[in-house]
Amino acid sequence: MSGDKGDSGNRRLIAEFKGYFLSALTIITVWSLTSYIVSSPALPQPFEVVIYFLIKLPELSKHVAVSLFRVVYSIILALSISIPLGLMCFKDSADRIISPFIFLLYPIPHIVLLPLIILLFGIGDASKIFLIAMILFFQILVTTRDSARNISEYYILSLKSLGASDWDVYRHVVFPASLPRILTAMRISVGTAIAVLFFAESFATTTGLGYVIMDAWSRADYKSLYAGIISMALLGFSMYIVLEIIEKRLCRWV
Amino acid sequence: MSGDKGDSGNRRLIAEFKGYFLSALTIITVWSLTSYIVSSPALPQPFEVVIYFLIKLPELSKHVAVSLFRVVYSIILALSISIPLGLMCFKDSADRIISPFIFLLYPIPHIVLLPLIILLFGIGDASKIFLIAMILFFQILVTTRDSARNISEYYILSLKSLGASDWDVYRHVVFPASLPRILTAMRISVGTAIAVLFFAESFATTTGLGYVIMDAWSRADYKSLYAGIISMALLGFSMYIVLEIIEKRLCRWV
Amino acid sequence: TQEKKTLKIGILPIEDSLPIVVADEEKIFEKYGLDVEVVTFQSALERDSAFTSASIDGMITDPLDVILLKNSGVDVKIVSLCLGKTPSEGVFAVLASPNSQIEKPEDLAGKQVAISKNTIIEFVTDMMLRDIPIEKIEIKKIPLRMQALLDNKVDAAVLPEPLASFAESKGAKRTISDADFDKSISQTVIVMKGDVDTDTVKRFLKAYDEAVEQINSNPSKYRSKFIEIARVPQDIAEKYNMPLYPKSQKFPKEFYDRYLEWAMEKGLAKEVPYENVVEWVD
Amino acid sequence: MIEARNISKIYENGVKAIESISFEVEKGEICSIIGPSGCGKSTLLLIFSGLLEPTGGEVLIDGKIVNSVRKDVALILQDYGLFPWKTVRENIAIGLKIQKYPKDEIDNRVKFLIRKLGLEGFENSYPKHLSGGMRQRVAFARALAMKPSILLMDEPFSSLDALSRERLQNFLIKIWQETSATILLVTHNIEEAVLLGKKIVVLTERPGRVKRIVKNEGAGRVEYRYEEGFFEKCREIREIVGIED
Amino acid sequence: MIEARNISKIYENGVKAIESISFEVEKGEICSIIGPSGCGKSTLLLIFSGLLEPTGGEVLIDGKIVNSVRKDVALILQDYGLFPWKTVRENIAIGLKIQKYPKDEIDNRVKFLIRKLGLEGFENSYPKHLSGGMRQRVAFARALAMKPSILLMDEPFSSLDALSRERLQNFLIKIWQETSATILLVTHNIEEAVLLGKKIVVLTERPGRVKRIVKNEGAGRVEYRYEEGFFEKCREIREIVGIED
Ligand SMILES: Nc1ncnc2c1ncn2[C@@H]1O[C@H](COP(=O)(O)OP(=O)(O)OP(=O)(O)O)[C@@H](O)[C@H]1O
Ligand SMILES: Nc1ncnc2c1ncn2[C@@H]1O[C@H](COP(=O)(O)OP(=O)(O)OP(=O)(O)O)[C@@H](O)[C@H]1O
Ligand SMILES: O=C([O-])O
Ligand SMILES: [Mg+2]
Ligand SMILES: [Mg+2]
Repeated sequence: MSGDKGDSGNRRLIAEFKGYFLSALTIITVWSLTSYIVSSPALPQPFEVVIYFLIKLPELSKHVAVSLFRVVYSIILALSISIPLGLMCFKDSADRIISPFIFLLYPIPHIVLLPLIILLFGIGDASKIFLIAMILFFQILVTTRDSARNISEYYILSLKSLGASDWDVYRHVVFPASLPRILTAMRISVGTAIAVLFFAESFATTTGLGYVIMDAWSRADYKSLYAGIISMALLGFSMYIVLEIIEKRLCRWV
Repeated sequence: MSGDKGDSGNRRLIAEFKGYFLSALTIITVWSLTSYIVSSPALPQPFEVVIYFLIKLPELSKHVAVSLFRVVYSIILALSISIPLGLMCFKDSADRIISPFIFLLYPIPHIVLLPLIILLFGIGDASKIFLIAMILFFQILVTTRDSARNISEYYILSLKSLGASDWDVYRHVVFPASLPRILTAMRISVGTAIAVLFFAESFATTTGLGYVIMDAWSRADYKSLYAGIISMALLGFSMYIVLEIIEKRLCRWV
Repeated sequence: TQEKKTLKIGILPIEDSLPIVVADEEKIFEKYGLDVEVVTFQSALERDSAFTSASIDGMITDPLDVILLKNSGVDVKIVSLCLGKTPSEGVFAVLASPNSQIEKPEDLAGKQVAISKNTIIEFVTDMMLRDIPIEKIEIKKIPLRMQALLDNKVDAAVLPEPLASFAESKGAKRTISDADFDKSISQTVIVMKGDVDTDTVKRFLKAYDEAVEQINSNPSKYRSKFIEIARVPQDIAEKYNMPLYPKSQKFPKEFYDRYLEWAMEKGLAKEVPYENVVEWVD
Repeated sequence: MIEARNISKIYENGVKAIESISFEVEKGEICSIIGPSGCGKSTLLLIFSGLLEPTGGEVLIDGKIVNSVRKDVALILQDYGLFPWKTVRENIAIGLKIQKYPKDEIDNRVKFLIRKLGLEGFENSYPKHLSGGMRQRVAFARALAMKPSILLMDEPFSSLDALSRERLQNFLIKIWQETSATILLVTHNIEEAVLLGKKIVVLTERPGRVKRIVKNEGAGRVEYRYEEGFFEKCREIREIVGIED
Repeated sequence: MIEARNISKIYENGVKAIESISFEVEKGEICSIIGPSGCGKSTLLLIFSGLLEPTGGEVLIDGKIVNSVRKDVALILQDYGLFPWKTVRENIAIGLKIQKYPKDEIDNRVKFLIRKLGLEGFENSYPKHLSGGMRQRVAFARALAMKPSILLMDEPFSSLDALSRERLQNFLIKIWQETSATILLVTHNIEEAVLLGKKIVVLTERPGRVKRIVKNEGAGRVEYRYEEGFFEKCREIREIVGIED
């Protein structure tokens, strides 16, 4: 019964590492070749970018920290509202109220509501975080709701037979059963949050990776642009790794 | 055994319709009140917008058609590559190759690659569709992969015991078991596609709702802006309804 | 003696913004009893949104933008001309792509020219290429427009400085710029919300003028700031010329009317009388 | 006392599962229910538990109409009803946790049942790593942990080998003797029905109706399985359900 | 001929399920496997089917080492292994479809089995709308549809009432007599093991080892269940597994 996963675990880790190494290599090779072929300032050679990135690292890391704060804050905000709301949809009565709102409001391009958000929240960090959180909110809500709607009646019956209240059903069935899909939603939302950072960090700020990239772009400073993109990718990548660890912890039963 | 769902089906339809009606009413009321309170040109009264929308309907519908074409095309393109790729990840050997690429490439803000896309695809519809498709591609890939990784070993064993080839496993287990999550991904992607339309339709075109909204925004023509937003919401809403119908068809077993 | 007034001023990273940044950093605004917060935006869209929602009190923009804002009900007034009184202060140029055969404006006939419609860019283009029939290609984002130009995806593009010079350094061919004309075509203006009182505006412009004086009297001191503010690409930073900043002054009606006429012709705005928009406190 | 009054159930897809079933179970009695596969036994038990609404008739417990789950009733589902995301220990404890028993009490009961049902060493395993019989024992443990005064069991020992099955039958008898719970047992095993049920309700083919109710006074004692009366009763039931000996 | 040579299985989580199990099954023979819950019977069957790799030893079928699924082998999983997204008809037909049988042939076989197993009227139902026993019958039908020359069955009748169970046992005997398939049957029902298995392999507690292999020449005939030899054999097995009569 004692876990002797140590060895096979190690082997898996090495295989995974190899995978990342090889794919990073592939990406860099393809990049380098494309750059060589198109030979346009819009696509510098990877080594140039990496060197530039390393030189600018101290400065970039400050922007990374700011963006990280904004993204994490937004994700937490979005999660803390959308997950309960989405899970509630497991009940027909709640779904009949919530889901028309989703259907009507989700397909609006929320980025366009920026004037409105500025109107309501000003131009500080609040409106940046709200903008990102709002977009994530809908994405996570849609996923969580879909997953709550798909929960097998069977588990509900099983729990209810033990005298479970509605709250118990959420806690012991709806939430854990939805968890794998919620984690997928969070993975998606990392990508989206990073994409939305551009808008969010294109007004009233001179910090954050969104600003760095936009600024570099307008200055046609492509090395700096790609250094910013690499920073963003690394930021997203580390958030991904964190999610992976959380998933391994929470979904051992899968 | 004969289905006598007709009556209860009708009742459900009426309840659903009521839900949409009431939530639309709520949205309009909140909008109207907010508009009244903030009293800024950035948020006109809904009735003004609706009237404007109705007047401009013939003109808007042309843009709707163009955007619809671009979005649908992109979604189909993205689906047709990302779903097979994601489902393949059900196999450890494939996942070890594909998933590092996802991890490294997904968190890049793909919108920033626009200059690169233009370099490769020009400024016509091809690059617009490629941009949208690329972003959707990753979102759907992440979801499909997660869902393929979560398929119970039990069903695989069951099918393999019947002498199933790998292809059979994909067709009869991995795909149908992932279908609910793929449909969720498609719902999400409708929203994302519409969001990305802005970028896509902000270059080399004067058609499409993205252009309409961007143009209205840059002219500070808020009534026109909101009329564009309403058109987009309606576009997204109808795509949603279509997905809902597809889901009802394909996932009767849930 | 006077209570401190707070003002939020929105700027873009363009050369027009330098005096305001200098006034802020050299604490000139404080000297005039103003507590000014300078807010940087990356695009005119977001800046205008902030202005519309009263998140900022003033900004530097172009007169066409003011007409459009006023037309949609935003309470805005032009308190001073910024750059553009003389043609030499012009910042827009029509550039042909590196591979094209276009040399002079006449060659543009029937060619694709990337612009941003319904904005100052289109206005300037119309003014510069009055009788030359071109095919206008809409590319809103400036960096993208330049990219499309350099990648030969369009025949020509209209760009503002310093990107115009940058594009030129990368092989694009300058066919015409507004600096080539004998009358100034484009201007920028300083605008305030309608409810900013005249005393505050006066003090703001005084501070602005003092900053202008400092810059003009010692341009080398402010050069690096200028390069940073105007986002001058590194490759051309050394050679790029700093403008001679004019002091604040009333925005002339002759300029204004051209914008209004153009906007009305295009159906972008109804009559917005000069008197309702332009103010001069002196 | 549990009373079924004329209960019928037609499912949404039109399947008529049971039709006007009426019978009574005395307080502290064990009642076995047998009938052909698909005749509606599980449906009946769900209705008794208050989890499923009958389309006709009603169930009364101590004179009160059942229309929701009662705290004093525990149900063992035919497919065990374990949660894949909970370990053996958590699956057994979940009912107690829901009813907010103190932690100590929960730990004690769970530990006791894990030992009694031979699940030691698997406390932290997830259901997918258990054998069929082990899952069934976990489900049994979960219901017993609640110390219910009414126990509804849907083929609780069907996946167990003969020896384990006898042990658990004996264990159930002991518990019943100690607590005198009222027990409704759905089983397809005639010996089991006879060993345990003081009353044996035999149902017809679908739609299930009551075919016969057989009194079986000797039931509910461990020794019964070796007595002549037991074999005779088995033969009687076998005849009723239509198996020639 | 099927040959198990010293097979052992230790699961990834460290559970030792079975330990050096060796025995043989002749071509056309029915072999019953019984043993306590959790002793590794299902594990053993999975290894025989080629779906699970043993950590030690090997399985040979007709002299060839089994390391993947064979077309001539059908397996009935203990939990039925039905696909929730397929109807009864589709679930039964899936094996044939995979092996690319002509549509007519598939239709005929499926129709025949649906009738034989009493599933008429549920052709288009999804598994979640079936009773436990009905699901089990669907799984049985799916395996039989393949007309396999080797049939591995993991407690295929455990959820069936006595009457249905007897019917299906008889049906299985008939099929065996007609096709003389080799059958490995895991069951916890001693009577079933004796009725069907010409050879009865009794396993120990986990980790499962071979405790005894009992010859049972009378098996495989419908009439056997009424003969004295049957009852004696049952008693013998009961003694071996440790149940006093
Ligand atoms: N996938 C698995 N991973 C880890 N352990 C497992 C797995 N499957 C089974 N086991 C363990 O292996 C042992 C044998 O299980 P198996 O299912 O083979 O027993 P069995 O004889 O079929 O029992 P039953 O009669 O209860 O069905 C059990 O202790 C079980 O917990
Ligand atoms: N959720 C459901 N929806 C529709 N029909 C159902 C549902 N559950 C059961 N049925 C049908 O109701 C009938 C009775 O099912 P039930 O599960 O009560 O039978 P059972 O007596 O428990 O059978 P078994 O002994 O095989 O478990 C069956 O025909 C089944 O197909
Ligand atoms: O929603 C996105 O912009 O990705
Ligand atoms: Mg049942
Ligand atoms: Mg088993």
